[in-house]
Formats: sequence, C-alpha cells, structure tokens
Amino acid sequence: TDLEVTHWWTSGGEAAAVAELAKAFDATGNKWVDGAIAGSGGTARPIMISRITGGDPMGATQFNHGRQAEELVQAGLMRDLDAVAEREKWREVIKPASLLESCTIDGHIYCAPVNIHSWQWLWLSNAAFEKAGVAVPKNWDEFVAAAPALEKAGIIPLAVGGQAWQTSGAFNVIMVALAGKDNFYKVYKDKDADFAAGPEITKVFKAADDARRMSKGSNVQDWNQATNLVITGKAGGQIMGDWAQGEFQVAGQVAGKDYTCLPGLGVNEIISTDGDAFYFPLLKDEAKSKAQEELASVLVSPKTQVAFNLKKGSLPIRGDVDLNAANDCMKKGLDILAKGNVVESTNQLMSADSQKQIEDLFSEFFANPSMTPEDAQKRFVDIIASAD
Amino acid sequence: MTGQTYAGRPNKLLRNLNAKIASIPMILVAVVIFLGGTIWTVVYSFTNSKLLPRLKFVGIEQYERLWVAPRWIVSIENLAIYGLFTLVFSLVIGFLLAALMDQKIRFENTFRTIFLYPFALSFIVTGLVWQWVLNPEFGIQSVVRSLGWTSFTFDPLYNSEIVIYGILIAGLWQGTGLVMCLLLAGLRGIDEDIWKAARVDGIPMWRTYLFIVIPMMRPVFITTLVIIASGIVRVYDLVVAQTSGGPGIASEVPAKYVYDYMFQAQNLGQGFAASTMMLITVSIIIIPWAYLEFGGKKRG
Amino acid sequence: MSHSVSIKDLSLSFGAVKVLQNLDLDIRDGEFLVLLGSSGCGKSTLLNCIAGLLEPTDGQIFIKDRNVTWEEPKDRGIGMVFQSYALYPQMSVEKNLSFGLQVAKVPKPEIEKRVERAAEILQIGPLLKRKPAELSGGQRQRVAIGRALVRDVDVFLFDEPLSNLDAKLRSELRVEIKRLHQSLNNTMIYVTHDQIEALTLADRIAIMKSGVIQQLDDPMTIYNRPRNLFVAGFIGSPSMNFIRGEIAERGGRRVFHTDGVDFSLDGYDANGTLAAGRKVVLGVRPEHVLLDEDIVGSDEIHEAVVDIEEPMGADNLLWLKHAGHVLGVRTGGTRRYRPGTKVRLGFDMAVASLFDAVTEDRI
Amino acid sequence: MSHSVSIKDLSLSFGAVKVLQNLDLDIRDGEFLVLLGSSGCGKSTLLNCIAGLLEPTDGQIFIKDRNVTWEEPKDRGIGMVFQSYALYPQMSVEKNLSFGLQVAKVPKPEIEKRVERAAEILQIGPLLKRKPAELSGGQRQRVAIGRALVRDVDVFLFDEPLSNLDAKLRSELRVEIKRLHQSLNNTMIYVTHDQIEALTLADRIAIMKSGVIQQLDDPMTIYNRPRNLFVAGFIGSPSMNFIRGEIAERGGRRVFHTDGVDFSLDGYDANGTLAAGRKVVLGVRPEHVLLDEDIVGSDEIHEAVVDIEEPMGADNLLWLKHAGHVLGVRTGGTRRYRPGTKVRLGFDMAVASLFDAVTEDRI
Amino acid sequence: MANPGSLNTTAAALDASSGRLGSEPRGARPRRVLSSRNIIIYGTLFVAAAYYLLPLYVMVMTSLKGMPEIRLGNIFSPPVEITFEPWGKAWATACTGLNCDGLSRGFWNSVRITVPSTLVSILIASVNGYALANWRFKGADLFFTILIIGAFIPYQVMIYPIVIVLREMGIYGTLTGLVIVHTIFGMPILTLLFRNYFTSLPEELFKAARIDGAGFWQIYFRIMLPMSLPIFVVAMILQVTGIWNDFLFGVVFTRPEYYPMTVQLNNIVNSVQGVKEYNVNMAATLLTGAVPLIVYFVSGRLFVRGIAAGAVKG
Ligand SMILES: Nc1ncnc2c1ncn2[C@@H]1O[C@H](COP(=O)(O)OP(=O)(O)OP(=O)(O)O)[C@@H](O)[C@H]1O
Ligand SMILES: Nc1ncnc2c1ncn2[C@@H]1O[C@H](COP(=O)(O)OP(=O)(O)OP(=O)(O)O)[C@@H](O)[C@H]1O
Ligand SMILES: [Mg+2]
Ligand SMILES: [Mg+2]
Repeated sequence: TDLEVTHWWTSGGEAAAVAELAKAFDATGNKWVDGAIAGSGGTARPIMISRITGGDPMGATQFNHGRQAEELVQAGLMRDLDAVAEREKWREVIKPASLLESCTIDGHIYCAPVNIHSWQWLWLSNAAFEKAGVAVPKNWDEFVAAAPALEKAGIIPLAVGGQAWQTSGAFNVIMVALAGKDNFYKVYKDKDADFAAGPEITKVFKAADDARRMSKGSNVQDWNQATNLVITGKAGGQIMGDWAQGEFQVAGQVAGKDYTCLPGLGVNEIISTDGDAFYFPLLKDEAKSKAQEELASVLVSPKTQVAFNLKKGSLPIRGDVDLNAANDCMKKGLDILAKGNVVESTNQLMSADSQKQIEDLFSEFFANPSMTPEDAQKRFVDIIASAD
Repeated sequence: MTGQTYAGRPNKLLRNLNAKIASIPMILVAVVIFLGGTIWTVVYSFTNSKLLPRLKFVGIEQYERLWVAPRWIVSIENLAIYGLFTLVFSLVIGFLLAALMDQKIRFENTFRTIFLYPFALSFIVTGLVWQWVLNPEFGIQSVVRSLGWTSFTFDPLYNSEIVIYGILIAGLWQGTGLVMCLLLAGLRGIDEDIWKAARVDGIPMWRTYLFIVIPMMRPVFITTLVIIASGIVRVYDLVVAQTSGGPGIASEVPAKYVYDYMFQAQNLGQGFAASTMMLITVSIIIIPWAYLEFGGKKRG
Repeated sequence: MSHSVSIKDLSLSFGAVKVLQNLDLDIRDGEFLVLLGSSGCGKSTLLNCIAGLLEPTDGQIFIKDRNVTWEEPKDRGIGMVFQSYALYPQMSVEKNLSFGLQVAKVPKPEIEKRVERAAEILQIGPLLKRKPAELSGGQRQRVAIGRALVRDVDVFLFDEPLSNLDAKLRSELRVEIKRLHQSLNNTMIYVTHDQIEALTLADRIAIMKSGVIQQLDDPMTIYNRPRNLFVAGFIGSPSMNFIRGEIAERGGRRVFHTDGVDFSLDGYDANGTLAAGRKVVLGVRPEHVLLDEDIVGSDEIHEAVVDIEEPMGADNLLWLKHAGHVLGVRTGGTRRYRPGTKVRLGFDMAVASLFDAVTEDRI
Repeated sequence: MSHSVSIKDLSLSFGAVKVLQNLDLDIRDGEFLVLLGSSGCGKSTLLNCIAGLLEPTDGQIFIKDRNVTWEEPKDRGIGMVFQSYALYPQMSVEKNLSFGLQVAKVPKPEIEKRVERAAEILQIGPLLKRKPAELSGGQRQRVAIGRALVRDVDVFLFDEPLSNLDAKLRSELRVEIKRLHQSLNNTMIYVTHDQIEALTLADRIAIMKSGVIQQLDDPMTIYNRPRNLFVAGFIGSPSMNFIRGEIAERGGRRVFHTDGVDFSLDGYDANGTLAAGRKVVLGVRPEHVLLDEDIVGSDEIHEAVVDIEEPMGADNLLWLKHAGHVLGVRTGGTRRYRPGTKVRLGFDMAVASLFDAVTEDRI
Repeated sequence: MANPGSLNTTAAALDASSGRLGSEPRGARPRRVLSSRNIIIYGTLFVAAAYYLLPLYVMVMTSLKGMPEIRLGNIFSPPVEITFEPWGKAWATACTGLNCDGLSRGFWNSVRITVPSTLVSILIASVNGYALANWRFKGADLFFTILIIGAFIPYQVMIYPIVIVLREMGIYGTLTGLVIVHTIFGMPILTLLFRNYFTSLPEELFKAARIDGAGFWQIYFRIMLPMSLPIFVVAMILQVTGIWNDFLFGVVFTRPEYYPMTVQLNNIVNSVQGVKEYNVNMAATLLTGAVPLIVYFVSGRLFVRGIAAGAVKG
C-alpha cells in the first residue's frame, strides 16, 4: 500500500537517512511515498496541519518530540498506536522513557519516536586556541577564561548566529550545564517562577552574560555560518546541537584533532532528548491504516534505528542497538545516553508559545548589550509564571 | 400612447446584469473570503486558540499580551520607518527609472528586465546574497577596506540602530522594478499630443512630468501605491531571509510577529490578535480614502 | 524684406507615405498667412514641422532668419493651437491657460491679466474652474485657442481653431483674432477650411494639395485668378462650374466652344495667346453666371432650364441644365425660380478663367 | 403622424450644472432635424441622452413610440457620429468601419460591400489599412462618419460630422448625406454650426440656447420669421442688424423710430397690433439692407457712409455708419464701394423682424 | 615670407565652406551618441543597473564555485575553477527527501499550476475591473473597498479559513482548488490594477462601442482588451512571478503529485539542519527564476507606446 510520509529532512545527509526508512518500509511490501518539505516549524508545520485538518491527510508525518501535535490528537484526528506499542513492547525498549511519555496523551500512544538529537554541545576550534596560545578548554569556565586571549588574537570567542532559536538554545544549554538537571526541571517542568527568580538562575544569567560578551562580533545569521567561523578558526567555539558535526565532517575536519566537542559544556555531561517522531493521522482507508501500523513498527525496529541514525548523525531511541560505526563525538553521546544522563527537552516540557517568548527574550538579550542580566531574568520570570 | 407614458423604470436589479454577473467572483471573494475570513480572524483573536482554532474565549487577553510585548512595539516602529522610506524611495526611484525607460532608449527591453529580475528571484536566496553583500567580514565593507580605506564602516544588517535601513536597501532592490513597470505602463498611456503641447508651451521636461504627466497618471499611481503599501504591511520574507528579525529583535516586523506566533509558537490567538491590529490600522486609512475616491463622482 | 518664417525644400515622410514634398514657403514679418488645402494634404504636418514637433526628412526651417531646423520647440518662439486641442486633462481651464506663463516666470498679476483677457475674448470666464472633461467640444476648442493667445510669441500657428464653434462666436473670434494680429503684429499661420475665414483674415493664402503648395497669393487673386484647376475648384462655395471645350475663332473673335454652343471670350484677360483649337476648360463661378436681365452687352442667347432651386437665406442657389451641363448659379435670396422655368444665361468673362485641359494651368 | 424620436420633459444636470431643462421635442418619422445652438448649449448632451449614453435626471425618451428611457444604447437602433470621433485606436480604419456590423452578425460579403461603399463616399479608400493615429484630423472625422454610415438603423445622430473637412469635401458629403437620408428614409438628428448645412439639409431646424429649444421650424421660417431675438441673431452670417427704437405713428401709418429717424413699417407682417410707443428692436439682415438703386417704392431718404468694405468673393460686405449705428450690408461681389462713399439706405420691411425690447419675442 | 594673397584665399575658402548648405542644420536632427542628454540618461541607467546587477553577479559567481572555494568567503571574486556541477545538481540531482531529481521534478507541475492560475486570475480580475470601471452599479464600490483592504491581510492568516472553505466545497487538495486560491489572492491587486487602468481610457470609446451595438463581453474583448496590453503585461508579470514563486499555497492546498518546483527549491535551500550548499542554492534560485525572467523579456514588446493615440479629439 502506498503511504505518503511528510517530513522536513531534505539536506544530503538527512535524505540519505530517510532513504533507509523508506527502504525498510518498502521491504514490508508497502510503498513509501516521499513528501519532503524543508524548513521545520514555521514552514512545514502549517502545511501538515492544513493537510490534516483539510481532510486530505498524509499517511504519516514528522513532528518534533513534544507537544506539537497535542491538539490534533485532542481533535481526534490522529491514530493511536497502542496496539503496535503493546505488541512490540515499546515501553520497554524505548530509552529514555521520556520519549514515549511525550508521545502519550491521555494514556494512549500517538507517535513513534525515531531519533534523539541533543543540544548540549560546545564545539571548539583547536586551531583558534593554538593561535591564541592557550590550551583547548575542557569546560565552560576554562573557555570563559580563555576568551580574552582569543579576543586579543582577533578571534571571536563564541560564535552565535543571529536567529532567535540559537540564542535561547544556548541559554538552555548553559542552564542545564551550570544549574543542573533538577533546577532545570524546576524552571521548565514545574514552571516555578519563584525559583526562576532565585540565585541559582541568576548564576545562569551571569554565564549567559559572559556568553553574550564573548559572542560580540559574530556577524552571521545562519547557525552553519557560525559553525563555519569555528571551522575556519575565526571563532573559538559555538554552542550548538549535534547536527553541527555534519559541517565539520563536510569540511574534512576530524574530531579531536581539528575540533573538540564538549557535551554538557564539559561541566555536566547531560544531554537532552530532542528529536523527531512520526505521527499518524486517522485515515478512512483500511489498507492504509494497516500500513500505518506497519510503518510505525518499522520505524522503531532495531535494524532501521541503526541504519537511520548512522546516516542522520543522531542517536537511536533504543538502548539495545549497537552503533560501532559512530564517530567520536557521537560515541560520547551514546555513552551519556547509556548512563541515563538525559534531560527532557524544552520542546517536551513547554508549549511552543512559551518557548517562542523565551526565544524572543534571548534574541533581544544577546543583541542588546544594554539589557542587564537582572532585567532579562525579570522578564524570564514573567514568562515562566505565565508559561504552560 | 398611454401605455408608453407609464412604462416605468425597469427593475433595478436587472440593469447592468452582465456587469453584476461578472462581479460575482469579486463579490464572493470579498464577502466570503475577505470579510468572512476577517470576521473569523477577529473572533478567534478573542480565544486562546493554540495549534488549532478553538472557540475558548479569553476576552482581550491576547491583546493585552500583544501590547506589552516589546517585540510587537519594535515591530510597529520598524514598520513605520520602513514603510515611509519604502514608499517614498520606491515611488521616486521607480518613477525615475520608468521615465528614463520612456525616453525611446536603446536596449529598453534589456534594461527593463535587469531592473525587474530581482522581483523574479525567490527572496529566500537573494536575501542571503544581500546578507553576504552587507556583511562587514566579506561584503562591501571588506572590499572597500581592502582598497585602502580602512576606517570604512558599512554593516547595516549587524547594527541594531540602522538594521532596518539595511533591509530597506534590499527591499528597494527587489521592489522598484515592479514599480517601474507599473508606472511605465501608465506612461505609455499618455497621449503624445500632451507632450507636444507641453513642448510648445516651453515647459521643461521635469515640470511636464511633475505637473502634467503625473496628475494624469493618478489612477496608476493609486494602484502602485496600494501595491507598495500592501507589500510593506505584509513584509516578511525580506526580514526573515536577511536578519530573521535581528540583531536581537531590532528588525522585527508585524507580519513576522503574526506568522511566528501562529505557526512557530502555535498560538493562533496571539497571531490573530496581531493581524487584527494590523487590519484595523489599514482600514482606518483605507476606508476614508475609499469614501473620497468612490463617494462623490459617478461615471457613465 | 525680412522673413518671419521661411521654409526651404522641406520634405517629410511617414515611412512610405510622403506627406510634404520639397516645400518652399516664405512668410513675411507680421503677415497673416492662411493655409488652405483638402483634408489630409499635409497642413497639420507642416505646422508641426514649423513648431519643431516633427522632424523633417529633409529641408530647412528659418524663423526670424535664424535656422531653427534642429532647435527645440520652446526655443522657436511659437504658440500653437492643436487640431486635437491637446489640453492638459488634469488641470482646470485656468491652469491650462496659465501654466505656460508660470513656467516662463511671468509675474503673477500679469498672468492673471492675460488669462482674464483671453477668457473674456473666448467667453469662457464662467468655465475657468472646470476640467477639460467637463466642457463641450466648442468650449474645449476655445480653451485650446486661449492657451496660445495668452502667450507672447513671434509666430502663432493655428490649426483649424474655430472649426467647432457656432457661427456667431466664430465671427466674433475671427474679428478678435484679426484685432490681435493687428495689435501684436506677429506672424500668424492659420489653417482653416472655412473660406470666409480664409478670405477675411488672410494677407495671403497658400493653397496646398498633397504636400505641395499650389498657389500663394492674396485672397482676391486666388479667388479671381486661380493658378490652376485645383485652386479654382477648391476655392468658392458652391464651387466653380467647369465646362470642357475648346477655343475657336468666329469672325476674328475668340470664342469658347462646347457642345455646339459658343461663348464669346471678349473681356477675358488671358496670360498668353488663345490659339484656336486648344483644348481648354472654362471655369465660371456660380455668382458669375448671369441670368436674364443681369446679362449686359452680349448678343448671344443661351437658354437654360432651372433644375433645382436651393434657397439659402441670403442667396438662392440654382442648378441649371444647359447643353448637357449642369451649372450652379447663385442669385440673390429674394429672386425665386420654380424648377422648370426657362432662363437666359450668360457668363461674366472678365472674372472667368480658362485652363489648359492637359496641364490644368490657367491661361 | 408617428414620431420617430420623441422627448418629453427631459432634464439633465451634471452636479450643479443644469444642462438640459424640461426639453420637449418630437421628431417625425424620416425627418431630417438639424440642431443648432451656441457652443456649450447642450446639443451633444441631448444626442447622448437620445443614444442612451447619459442618463437623464428626469424625463422620458421614446424611439419609434417605444419608451427607451432605460434601455441600452444597443437596443435603441441608433447610429452616431461622435463630436470627438471616438475611433478605436487599435483597429485599422476598415475594422473601425466594420466593427458594428460584425457585432450585428451581418454576413461578411455584405460587410465588405458596405465598407467599400462608405469608403468610396468618404474618399478614404486608400486609408483602409491605417490606424487612426496615422490619419489627419479630417480623415479621422470621415472614419467617424463612416462608422455610422455603414449601419442600418432607424435613427442617425450626427454631432458636427463635417466640421473638420474642407469646403469641397464638405459640400460633396452634404449631398451624400442628403441622398442617403432620402434613400433610407430614416430619421436624422444632425448637429452643426454651419448654417449652409443647416439650411440645405434640414426638414426642420431646432435652435437651442442653454438647454432650451427656442424655435423648431422649417428653415425658411426660422430664417425669415425668427421667434425671438436670440434665434434672429443666431441665424445668418454676418448676423442680423439690430436697432433699438420704438413704434411711432406718423400720419396714420406705423413707423419705426430711432435716433431721430423714422423707417416706415409698411409691408411688415406683424403678429399683433403695433401699439405706438412700444419699445422694440428692429432686426434687418445684411442682405435686406437696400442700397441706392435697389430701393424701390420708398419715399424716405436715409444717408449712410461706408466705413469698411470686406470683399468676400461672391459677396461684398459693407459696414455702414448711419445715425449712430453700424450696419452690416451684403451686396453682390462685383459692386464695389470705397470707404467714405455716401450711399442711400433702405430696409426691406417685408422680411425684417420686430422684437419686443423686453420679452425679446417677435411681434 | 608669408604670402598675404594665399592667406586671403584660405580665408575665403573657409568662408565659402561655412556658408555652404552642408554645415547648416538641415533635415532631421542628427542623433549624437554623446549628447549630454544621452550621457545623463545612459549614465543613470548604467549606475542603476550596477546596483541591480551586483547581487546577480554574486549569485552567478557563487553558483560557479565549488564548496571549498565558497568557504574561503570572498563573495566577489570570480571562481578560480569554474564548475557547472551545482547547476546540474540543482536541476537534476539535488535530493529532496528521497527524490533525487532536483528542480526538474516540479517543473511541469509549476507550469501546470502557473498557466491556468495566471490566466484565470487575470481574466476574472480584468473582467471585474472592467465592470467596475465602465458598468458601475450600486454597491460595487463597497465590495471593492473590502477587496482592497483584503490586499493588506497577510495571507498566511487566511490559510485556515480557506482550508475550511475548500474542504466544505470538496476541492481541497485539487488543482482546481489551488487555482481558485491563487485567483482569490491575486484578485484585490489585479482588480484594482485593471479598474484604474480602464477608468483612464477615454470613455468615448466605450460609448462608441455601445452605440455600435456591442454588449458587455464584446466591448471587453474587442475594445478594452486590445487597448490594455501594457497593463495586461504588468498583471502577467505580477501573477506569473507570484504564482511561479509561490511555495506556501502550492503545498498547503494540493497533494504531493502537484507540488510545484518551489517545493524543491525550498527543500534545497531551506534545510534547517545539515549542510548548506550555497552554490547549489544559487544555481537553483537562478534556474527557478528563469521562467519569469523569460516572461519579462518576451512580454517587453507589448509595452507599446501611444495606445489610445488617434482615438479621440479634445
Ligand atoms: N461633466 C460635466 N460637468 C459639468 N458640466 C458639463 C459636463 N459636461 C458638459 N458640461 C457642460 O454642459 C454644457 C453642454 O455641453 P454639450 O457638450 O452638450 O455642449 P454642445 O452644445 O455640444 O456644445 P459644442 O457645440 O461646443 O459641442 C456645456 O456648457 C458644458 O460645459
Ligand atoms: N503616422 C502617420 N503615418 C502615415 N501617414 C500619416 C501619419 N500621420 C499623418 N499621415 C498622413 O499624412 C497626411 C497629412 O496629414 P495632416 O495631418 O498633415 O493633414 P491635414 O492637412 O492637417 O488634414 P486635415 O485637414 O484633415 O487635418 C495625411 O494624408 C495622413 O493620412
Ligand atoms: Mg490637420
Ligand atoms: Mg458638442
């Protein structure tokens, strides 16, 4: 049966990864009809939602982990995967368990997670530090300490692209790393405004202030342009998710030699479980409905997980697979994952609306030196207070 | 004879029947889509709709939130500056180019296509190119500095104070070609005799344009004005492709606020509230104008 | 004598259509020249060339003895009334009149004075605030005249300026234009189809045909001694009667012989000799056909029958049948002839014209 | 008798400008009606109303006894020549002519025939392939006429159709239009400023002033017995001489008294009684002013001095000074008077008109 | 020793030559290439053209470079090594998801969408503008005003209501639906464009056609349309560009088998994660823009001068 699958994996590596999914699905005797639309969030999501609400849904669609599809489910437009999950014991195999939790609404499972992307990485240019004459830092504090030397050498210490999501992303990474998982949860999961106003978080804002100072002069927009500053040694480092690694690879750089990756900023080796999941709209066609279940099962199967995540450069959602071919940094990630040092991502914890407000705040904070950390924290507290 | 004297006015509805039939699409679109859609939007702006429109009314909460959001305030300011300059410059430059094209020049077609091509290219990428060109590291600034003028500074996209003007540069680049085309079409409608009369009267070229030709082109100018203005109000791509609203929120615009909150933040209510505010502003300007334009005189 | 406008060897073609052909024309300073010619003969084109609005294919144009062939219209010192008016549609009548003056930086009170005066002459005072679209045809034409009148230039070019005005207004404006010309003493080139206008206004009349000037003379000469058949037939309404025939000799006197009848040529003022046997065309204007008691000093008796009578107020137009021709005759409006009446017919040879049948030139 | 076009109580205003005012007009089937009136009096507006191109503010219009007040122009069976031509600029002349026929689905050969015939009449055969922009003013006007001529309709509306044509062509076309009218026998409403046209073509003439019809009569009545001062002054060129004065009695006979001189009113055909002392205006056309030997049966002797002489070909126009008035006189073209000559003066009272000085109506 | 006589003769010769007809202005004014007017006109045009062409230059240069060279970051330098590979890739092999056939995949879909959408939207809007300009009826202006205000609504706001409308009409996801959507969103501007243009044509022509017996449609097709070529060109430029470059409606309102070329373009250009191939992006953009560009160039001849010349007097 033909099943149309929409997703926003379009770049070279991503497409290759999708091909693995398709191959596995086609092997079941069905056919994967590809509906790729680049540009997550703003671009792809309204399209998918329109298709679903317009009464002409696709067979399956990618969303980020988290609460993006909540309302579609509540509107009764999505298929629950309870049967497949039951049969294939998803609750046991899928690790970390939070992944499946965010697929669960009112006790039913509505999505099949496929990979884990983590945000908590600091990418460092070895060449830049060499030029500045300081050792490659091992953690955030060393990095901050090295900043003046870098600046003297005409190097931007920290590259931060202009897009809003990059700044708030970096802030959250700093929070997890410096304040720790529990405090992170207090703020984002419990939405504890009082706590957010407290000294723990003030510390985080101080660090963000450092980051802001260090990022001055990175006149780029796109994240990969910022990464490119690191690759070319014009910048010392960048806080960016594991997808940045692709850029280093394409540029022919080798982890450890040309660049260094510090998960959890080298302070607190915890990674978040961002990532993608597939949702399945309710279809009238019997055969297609069956194919949907088959697809769900294929997506989670160990073989597909290995093949897919190797190509994608992300981590698998189950602990029972073996990723020998993974590179250095990825292995670091796997280790952390294996240790269970994971934290739910903000996508899972907060509504997109609140996240957007936080994005706006940090976007402004990073660009506007006259905004004190105290002011920023005050506004942050307000957002947390009203967040959902 | 008696019958005819009393032959009354025929049914009003049936007069101009063809015109009315031909206007059905317009009426339908105006009523169902634009009026209906607007009412729909306004209604949902009083709800807390998130991903999907849902009728859970929350009063004017969305509006309260809107008017305390710093980003919205900045957006409005930016739109005012950007709008004013775009309007003035694209009309002036567009008309200047159109007037030049109308001088019976050689290669008119080539020049016209050159001025118009930016309009044809998707702004996702041309925005990136402008981002490069205006980038101080490898754009114009670096070229000029490498020529020896080392203190030269030109980084409009990375300076919060002037970023909106940087966007203006690219905006004009993209939009003036179309303005030129519109005005050129208008110029081509001017009767040659008018030019002759002006030449005999000894009226210099620029005054002929200013006082005779431009007034004659009033309808075209109105069209152009509406096109430019609606482009300004809806400006989005331009900002996204060049600065994503940055640095910080320095180059945010209202339309972007609307989209971001509708689709990224999944807060339809907030997006609708913002777009309702935009619509109210536009209506405040347009309705009196329409009244003046259509209210008085009748034709044919 | 100095020439105001002088045209040498002017030719103009629109693509394959040759409109003006090696045209020469000298207009004296302060002269009122009327251009007459059949529709489409190139009058407007000629004016446009003089004004500098059309570029001649060949030839030269001098204004005030200055070669202006390549000069801009504004540097030629001309004012023009366009056949198509060419009013500025977005300007009020007042603005239409005053705009050229404002541009020329004429002082405000002076502008007002001139506009007021023109409006008064043209009787458009109450219309000054209107736009051209709100005027009648004749009113528009008057605005077009006004736009030229307010200007202070050496040469005025008027292209059928009164054609859409009623007779009363037309004769009033005719007088005003004449007066204006006399007071300003500038040169006027005036295209018209109205013969009364032509004859009353002109110092000289130029008659054009297909881009060539056929005759340039004072009105009376044109009327009474047309240089060729075309000119003769063109001037005068109803037009001249033409009778084909030949010169014959009857007892030492030349006669005009046609269809078996002879008309004595006594009193005809010929350019050369009238060789017997020469094929000619006799041209007699309707008012020079004499009836009954008007005939004096002629012994020939020609009888004709009234075919149609057309009373035209002051005059009476008769169409007579005589020896196979139809002749138009103009008599006083009070003399009436029923169709069928027999009348005696004679020609006033002193003001008749003979044309060579081949060259069509007057002899 | 059936009416072809009948207008009842028609009013039209452009905003505050009242153009037509309670106008009534009945035109008989097959009649040739000429509309005359001063520039801007509402002639074109009236035609536009009849054609259905302007909506009257009030009143009704009947064509062929059918109330068409609210009908579409195309359903009224009319053809029209616009004063402004309104040619389709993107169509060749030929297309311009045939468009209406194509719309009416006339068969092709028939269209060709009619276009060819119209082109021949209008002498625009060689121009058929041109666009309007490539034509001279007169040629455009002919195309505009042609567009109406080819059509086969009940009512023709002609708005100054010949105003931009040369005299020769104009008289030819005048004849053609008359002929066309006679052969088709449809109704013509014809606006013109040319009095010759009006007088020769019209079955009846309607004289308009400021949107009101002043007189509707056959040409001779209009000319000789104008209903009021306006009509009298409007018709005739040069226009009628008006002398203010009063009726007086001299030995039982009525005389017209002005400035110390009397003119006998013998022979005047009054509408009512001529009460002595009534203030009146005497109107005498220039051709009814008699000079010297033309004066018959009058014992009064009035002397006048020739002021200006204007020879106009067939006629001679004299301006005489007499008892403080200036009088225009038309004499034959061959009689010449030097300025300063003294002449004897008389009026042909049988064709003169007397108007009440206050109401301005004829008495 | 100088010979005074010879001096004289040269002077005379000079005199004679300057007096000759040839040196006097005669005939048509010669066209001097370097007149100050031309210098100003073409100078301005060239300066303007440079401004407009600068980004194009960067795009073309970038599209001819390899990725390593682009990373060096000199955007103005011409490629050291010219490669057409990005062009080939953009057209034929760039992957969007599973489908690795570049832009070529959506090309015909774009054509299938653009042609009917452009035609239908222009037709409807021009007829509408014509009705508004020449056949005014009561209430028309009210609807028209609503329409104009509609031009200012960010159209993304209208997506959900339109989805609902199309769903209820049962044409959601079809090509017809998409054509309707394009017509709807083109309508405000186009109607205004045409209405205002038609009002500026001499009204007499419209009257003459009515007298000639032409009805609503005949006047439109035979009189108005041929006189409005420039504005039709402008409308075409607007619509072809807008529709050809449209991405959002193309995917929101259709199914994958109708996805236009811009979906591929977006996918090539707009990948969020993963590597950005700028040279391919540039090539893809230039390729996508080619069709509107050709339309601009070819339609140029329709920008005719003096469209209403000779139509009316006065
Ligand atoms: N749109 C308008 N607004 C105001 N007044 C107008 C308008 N159109 C015409 N008029 C006035 O209406 C009057 C009648 O115009 P109309 O065109 O009928 O005159 P006409 O008798 O045809 O004159 P002409 O002989 O000059 O053509 C004129 O005085 C004119 O100024
Ligand atoms: N653009 C053109 N292309 C070709 N022929 C043209 C063009 N313009 C004018 N003509 C022709 O040139 C001739 C002269 O035109 P012109 O306007 O000078 O005539 P005119 O003497 O003013 O006539 P009218 O009395 O009718 O106004 C006409 O026969 C006309 O058809
Ligand atoms: Mg002419
Ligand atoms: Mg008129």
